[in-house]
Amino acid sequence: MSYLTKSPWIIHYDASSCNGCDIEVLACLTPLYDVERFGIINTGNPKHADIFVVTGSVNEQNKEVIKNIYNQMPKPNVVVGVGICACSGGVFRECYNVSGGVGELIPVDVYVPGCAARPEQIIDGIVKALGILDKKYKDSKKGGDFK
Amino acid sequence: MSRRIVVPFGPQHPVLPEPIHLDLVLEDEHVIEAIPSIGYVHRGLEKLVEKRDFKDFVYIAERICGICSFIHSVGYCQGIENIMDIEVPKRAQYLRTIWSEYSRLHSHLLWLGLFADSMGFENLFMNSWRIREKILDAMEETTGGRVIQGSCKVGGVRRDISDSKLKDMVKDLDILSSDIEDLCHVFFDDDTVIHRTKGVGVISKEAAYSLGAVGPTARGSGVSTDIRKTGYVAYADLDFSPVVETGGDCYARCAVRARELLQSVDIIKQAVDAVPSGDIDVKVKGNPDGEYFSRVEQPRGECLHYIKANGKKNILRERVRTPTTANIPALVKMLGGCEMADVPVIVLSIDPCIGCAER
Amino acid sequence: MDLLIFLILFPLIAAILMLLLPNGEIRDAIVKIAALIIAVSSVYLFIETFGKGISYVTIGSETVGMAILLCELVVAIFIIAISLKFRKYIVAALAIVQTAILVYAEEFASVETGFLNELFVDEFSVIMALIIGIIGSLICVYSVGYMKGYHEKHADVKDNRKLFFFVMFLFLSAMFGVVFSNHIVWLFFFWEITTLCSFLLIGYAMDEIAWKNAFWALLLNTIGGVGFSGAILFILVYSGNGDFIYLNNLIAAGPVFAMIPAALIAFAGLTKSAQMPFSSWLVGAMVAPTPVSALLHSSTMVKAGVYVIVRFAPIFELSYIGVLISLVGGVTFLLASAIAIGQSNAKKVLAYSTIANLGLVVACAGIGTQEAVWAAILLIIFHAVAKSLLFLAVGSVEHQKKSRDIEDMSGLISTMPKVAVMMLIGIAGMFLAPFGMLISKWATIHAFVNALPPFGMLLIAMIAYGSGITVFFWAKWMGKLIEVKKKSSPLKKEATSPEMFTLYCLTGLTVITCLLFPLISGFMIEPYIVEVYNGTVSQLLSLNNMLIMLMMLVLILLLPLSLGHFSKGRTVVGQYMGARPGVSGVSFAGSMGVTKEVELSNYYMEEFFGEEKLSKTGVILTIILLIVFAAVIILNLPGMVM
Amino acid sequence: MTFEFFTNSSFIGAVLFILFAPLIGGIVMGIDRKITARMQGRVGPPVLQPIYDILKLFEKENMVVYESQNFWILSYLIFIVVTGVLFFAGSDILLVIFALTLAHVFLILGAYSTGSPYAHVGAERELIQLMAVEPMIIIAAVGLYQVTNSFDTAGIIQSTFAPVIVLPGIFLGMVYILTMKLRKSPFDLSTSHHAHQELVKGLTTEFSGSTLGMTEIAHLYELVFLLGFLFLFFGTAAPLIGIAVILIVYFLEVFVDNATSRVKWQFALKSCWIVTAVLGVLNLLALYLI
Amino acid sequence: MTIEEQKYTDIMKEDLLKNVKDKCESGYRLVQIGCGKFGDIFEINYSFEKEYSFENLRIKTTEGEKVPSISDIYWGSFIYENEIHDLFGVEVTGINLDFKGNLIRTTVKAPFNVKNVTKVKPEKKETAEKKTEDN
Amino acid sequence: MKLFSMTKTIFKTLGRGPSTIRYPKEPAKRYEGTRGQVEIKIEDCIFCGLCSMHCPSDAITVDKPVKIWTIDRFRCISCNSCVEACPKNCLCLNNVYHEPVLNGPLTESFTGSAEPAEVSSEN
Ligand code: SF4
Ligand code: SF4
Ligand code: SF4
Ligand code: SF4
Ligand code: SF4
Ligand code: SF4
Ligand code: SF4
Ligand code: SF4
Repeated sequence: MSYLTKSPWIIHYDASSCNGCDIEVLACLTPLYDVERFGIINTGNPKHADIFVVTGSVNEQNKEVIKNIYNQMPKPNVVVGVGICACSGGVFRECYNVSGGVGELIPVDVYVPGCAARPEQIIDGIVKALGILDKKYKDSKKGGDFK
Repeated sequence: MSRRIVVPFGPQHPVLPEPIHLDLVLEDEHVIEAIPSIGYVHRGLEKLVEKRDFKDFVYIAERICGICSFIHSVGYCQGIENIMDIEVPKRAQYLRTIWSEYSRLHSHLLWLGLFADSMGFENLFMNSWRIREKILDAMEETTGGRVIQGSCKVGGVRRDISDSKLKDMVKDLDILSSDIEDLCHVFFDDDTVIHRTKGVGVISKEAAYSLGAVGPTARGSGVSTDIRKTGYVAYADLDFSPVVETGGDCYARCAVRARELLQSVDIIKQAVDAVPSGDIDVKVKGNPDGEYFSRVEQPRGECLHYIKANGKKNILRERVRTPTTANIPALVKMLGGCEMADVPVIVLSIDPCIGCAER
Repeated sequence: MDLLIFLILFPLIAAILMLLLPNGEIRDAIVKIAALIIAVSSVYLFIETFGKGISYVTIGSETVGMAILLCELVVAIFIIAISLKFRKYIVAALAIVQTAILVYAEEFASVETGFLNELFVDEFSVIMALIIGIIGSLICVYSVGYMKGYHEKHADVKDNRKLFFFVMFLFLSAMFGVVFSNHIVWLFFFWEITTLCSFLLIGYAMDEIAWKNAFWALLLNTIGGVGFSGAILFILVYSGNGDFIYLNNLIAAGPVFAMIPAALIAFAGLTKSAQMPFSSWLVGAMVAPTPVSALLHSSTMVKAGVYVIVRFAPIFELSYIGVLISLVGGVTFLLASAIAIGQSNAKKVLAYSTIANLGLVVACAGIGTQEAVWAAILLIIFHAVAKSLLFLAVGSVEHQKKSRDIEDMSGLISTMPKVAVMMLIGIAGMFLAPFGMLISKWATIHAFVNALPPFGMLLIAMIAYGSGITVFFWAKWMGKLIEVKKKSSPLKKEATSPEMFTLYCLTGLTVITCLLFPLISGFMIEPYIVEVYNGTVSQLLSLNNMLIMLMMLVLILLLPLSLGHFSKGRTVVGQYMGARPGVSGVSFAGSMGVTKEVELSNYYMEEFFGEEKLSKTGVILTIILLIVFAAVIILNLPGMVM
Repeated sequence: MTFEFFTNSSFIGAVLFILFAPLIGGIVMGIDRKITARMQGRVGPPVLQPIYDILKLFEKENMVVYESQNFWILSYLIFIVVTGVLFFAGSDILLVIFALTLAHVFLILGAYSTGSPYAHVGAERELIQLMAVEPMIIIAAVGLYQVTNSFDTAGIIQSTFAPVIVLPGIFLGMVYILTMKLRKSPFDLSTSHHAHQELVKGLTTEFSGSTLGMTEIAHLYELVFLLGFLFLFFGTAAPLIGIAVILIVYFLEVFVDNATSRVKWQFALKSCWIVTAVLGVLNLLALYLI
Repeated sequence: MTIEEQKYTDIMKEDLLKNVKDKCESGYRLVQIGCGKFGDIFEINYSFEKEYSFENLRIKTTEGEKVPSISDIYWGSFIYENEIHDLFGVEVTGINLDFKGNLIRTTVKAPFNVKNVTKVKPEKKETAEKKTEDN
Repeated sequence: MKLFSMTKTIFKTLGRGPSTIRYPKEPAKRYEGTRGQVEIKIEDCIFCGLCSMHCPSDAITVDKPVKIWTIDRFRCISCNSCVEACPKNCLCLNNVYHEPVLNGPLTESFTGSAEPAEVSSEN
């Protein structure tokens, strides 16, 4: 186990979500769910983050924003898409301004379906992501991808 | 050489739950210019009416926003019901009122937390949200959803609340109100909070009115406007008056919301006392034909659903004018000449909800 | 010791040569040679006198004495004439008063002064001579490159480089005179020459603002001159014989007699070293070409001011007059530092920092204890080296960037890496451990804790606040230099070769003085103090601490090696811009469809550190202090007369 | 009394500091986070969380805007260690303070060197903080000298009676300053542990991976150093009381962190200076009356 | 069960400014400006309120015609006018804060001016296809 | 006007102990009425397609000829609309949320033969 799994810092971005999933992500940080138990901190800065939590779907305008955040995250990192919107575009999938789930833009490692996704579900999702994070770290060490 | 600092504030910024951006031009930390811009979460859902049956559109209406989700569905349904002349059963109207006020409680607590966070008061944030979870529990138990309630439909509501549950809810609220009072005390009295809110982002009564500010933003400046006073759903039967503060600053806007928490508790109690028995919905036949401006009071202020239909299954136009949209001009005015540290506080003080502002 | 005379006369000869030679290679070469000779001879002087303590030189010629008095009169007449021409009647009046006093004293005082031991040299003089000789002449070399560029860029300024170099060398000559004079009238004569030189240099551009500032400097300095001549008058009138007209005798006389003349001369020193309320002239002097500022600030002019105060420091030990002088220095230090925060003009920042640092020296000298004097001399040394480096570096940047604003130096490390690094070293020298000024500040605190309670504590408080403030304005400047928004390739030629040469030398000096500081302390300052205070010096800073300082310095010099390690295997990504779309470099898509660029300016906090408000406060405070000062002197007078 | 750097005891002090300060600092901070969480009605992270965080950072990719930023941060870390080493080896306390300032200037330069708007504002604010606390620290050093007649920490600590008895004002002033030094609310102006509502991450915005790890380690060293500084006010004359008081003070810091919102820099600067003047300078002057 | 009486006044575009000014002077606040496209006609509603009495002015315009901004009368109207411009492509002249089409940036220019802009078949996810359908 | 008005709340909170649900160590709290995911009793389904028609996010597809009922879990918003639309009451919404998955889309098909329902997850 690498220490990455003991101290995953997250960054959350609201692609075009309806707020429902956002506030549930935030709720995870608050006393009832308290993800700091797992060492999780909401850093708000891509350069410090290990996990990118995206809510909502991709649209033309935020495409670049999501990419910018993703590209500024040091490796290894994982992406968690929270909510149906992030999975597929959800109810808004057919809107003219929505191009679909986050997976169409950046590689998503864990999807958390639900509308709105429940905090417990989000915690599950992040825990799953930790496994992937660990794996990515080990792979990269073998491959020597980064320093 | 100028001494300007230009900071791209947002769209991704930890204090902004939703993306907006501001181009901050600072001198030291004094804001010289701050032009906000939105547009990151526009989905274009109003256009979905062309695709969806007017009855099914309510599911989309409630996903305009995950915070006052319920009130959006009320606004939409109410519009259709008015066009079609549907008489919604009284019990349904009362339940709508109760859920609306629960939404307000949840939304205001959420906001108080975010607001506290915006000035770096983490504990206050945590404690606000701790209390809010109790509200969400009640919501989930009665509607099946924590944030997207999905219990309003054209012609009434989809779930009933048993009378005993209603009583329990009131009991829980009583316990909660003492916690809420403790919390409000901090917002009202704490020196460091006052340091961050008093005199920050002042907007005068006249300015607030002429800029078309709504909700707590307007009421914080002394404009007594509260769409609940038009008496939609069951508000006509209940006794309350708009909460008004006169400071016009962030402190006043915060105070309005804090006091509204207690007001909502009171309204819920009145409604529970008065809720009649009977059906919770009526059957809806036919299609709407006509137009209507449906106005409801969301936690953030007046929200307007304009519906125009021509007797088809799909309505012609649904327009949502959300409170945040109406408050943006006031926000632009507030930001002029503040300090950089005030920017998050001021932005949050209108309780911006970009999701619904852009739809 | 002909060397002393040589050091005074040689620059004078060089100066006159300058007047004769036309612009061109030849003169440039001669400037360099003369500078070299001056520097070498000052070093030679150091070697000659090393470990010898104080020694005197007697000219013993009535004629020279008379000549000096005559020259003095010529200078006075020149000042009066030019003041009248420009209708600066107050200056003229003051000059007349001062001359009248002097003439009266010389001619009608009842004592025969005689001529004996007119010049002298001791460790302190040698230190000053080294500063003048090395730094002053380096600045002359720098001017060769700089002034060429200056005139290319300022077509409207009349090319008067002949006069310029004449005055520069004259200045050096006068400064040597000041530090070598034992005869106070001589001292005063050289003193007046420096006033005149600075007047000419400040007014070099000959436009309205230059004249205005030049006259302002002249006015404040003649006020000091009046004080100085008052001191001479006092000595001649009240001393039983002419002996006290000699510095060594006067100081040896102790506070009972020497207090009043010392106080009056110190007052003149306050004006010359630009202490509040007289500080404004030095700020105004910024209109002059940069080498002039460097010269005024680091090795000449203001140093003459503090030199005399430090000379008289033993007199002030534990006296109220001394405390008052200290307080003037302390207030100046605190407020001038604070004002520097609000400035973005690099030269102004440097000017205020000079004023502040001199304030510290004055504060130390006023306290007058052994440690305090030790600290004061250290301050003078380190300040001279680092400050001249900074001024000249700013000058070179100014030539490239066409601006002397610190904001325009943003990212200098990428466009002018060499100058930027030297500037960084200079700035570090001004406020960071283990560099020079910080050592002095440290010594100052050590000195003040033992000084005349409770004033020592008051001064400590001023230093405490002042040093916080100092950190702020220097560090933000450093930040500006290394803050690269977008990498760009460095300029091929950052400055002319004389300029670069000077900068390299001064950078080297900054580092070397820090490295050698234990030696400087042990072999130059301590012997002086032993001599003046007739005793052994207590261990000022333990050897241990000095060693630690040295180790820190070495560490800092070694750390840049790590850069090599860091240049490999890092992922390079742009700055965090709120994930704004449309980002390329530091520009981003702003509201309303406009592309904007990040701008980064420092904080100036003018609501707290506004120049006007603080200067006013400083002037009022120091004027009050000076009024008390005057009152104390007047109260002491009757006792003296009897 | 006088300090000899190369004697055994000071050498041991220095080595112990280098080896154990991060661990102790990490645990103190972990407990801090735990208590904070409890105050917020949460469970909170494991006590060793700060150490996990740091270890994690060294597993991450090092992302930089310019390579030179790492140089400044390395210097920052080294000089924070030097500060602590000098302190625990019993060196001149003014020297310690200057080394601390130097270290912070390196940190600030690191932030500046990235040319990032958020780091820039963070750096400016950090400088303001530095300017705000500097007077108090110097005055504390002078106060300690006045009481113990020694500038060496080795000498101060052996004072025959606890300096706090005559330096109550200065001690309180130091406690006030400590909030700022620990970057705790209401003075977490330049950066903070969680997301910073104004500056994203302020000072540290552009640091990542091992660079950020180094700043965190430096933070731990500094924490231990600061607590050690407070201990000087008790010294060997009252060590147990000293430790007890420091624990209480630290708890109060956590409490204050939780009970206040962030203030603006104007207030931070003014209040620090006023506190310094009222508690520090007056205390110094009062020493003469005793 | 009408809660609020719906008052509409149809006015000519030319009279807009005058009518709005009247509203402003008699103490109304601007609630919203909303547009809808019905057939080829753009219907723009200007909603006002005074003491809970809710009234509308309505103008009609067609493609290519310009509509004057009321931002000189109601400063805050820019937000609605920009929105109408961005979503419907109606040109509003003289807005005080003109975002020039950058308030709500959409993939499809003026989406509400285009029929059937949404994807008909949900299976088709590719943006490319979506765009072809848009036309 | 006072400092530390938070004191009471802080000490109350300290005294009360953390309100955290230690999920996943403790089970998640759920209510009976919580809207989770759609379940189908495929045996009862007549493949009329009403559910599909009323689904606001087109999560359901019904293929009448081959009797396949498919739901895309990545689209379902748990709105209950289909349940209300179904004439045979063969749909219901349970109160369990779908667990996070590593990749999508996540469709489940049910075939209406007499055989046990076949569940498949295609990629
Ligand atoms: S999944 Fe649902 S709750 Fe979440 S953002 Fe999308 S619509 Fe909102
Ligand atoms: S105002 Fe905000 S909370 Fe209310 S419906 Fe709109 S987006 Fe949701
Ligand atoms: S603003 Fe809109 S998108 Fe955001 S939460 Fe509210 S309704 Fe949803
Ligand atoms: S640096 Fe400034 S003063 Fe000097 S020549 Fe250039 S522009 Fe002129
Ligand atoms: S200092 Fe700020 S960021 Fe750090 S734990 Fe406290 S509240 Fe959070
Ligand atoms: S259930 Fe209704 S809609 Fe479906 S096939 Fe039968 S009659 Fe038609
Ligand atoms: S619950 Fe709603 S979204 Fe899900 S399948 Fe049924 S109708 Fe569709
Ligand atoms: S509505 Fe019911 S019966 Fe009809 S297809 Fe759907 S699940 Fe089957």
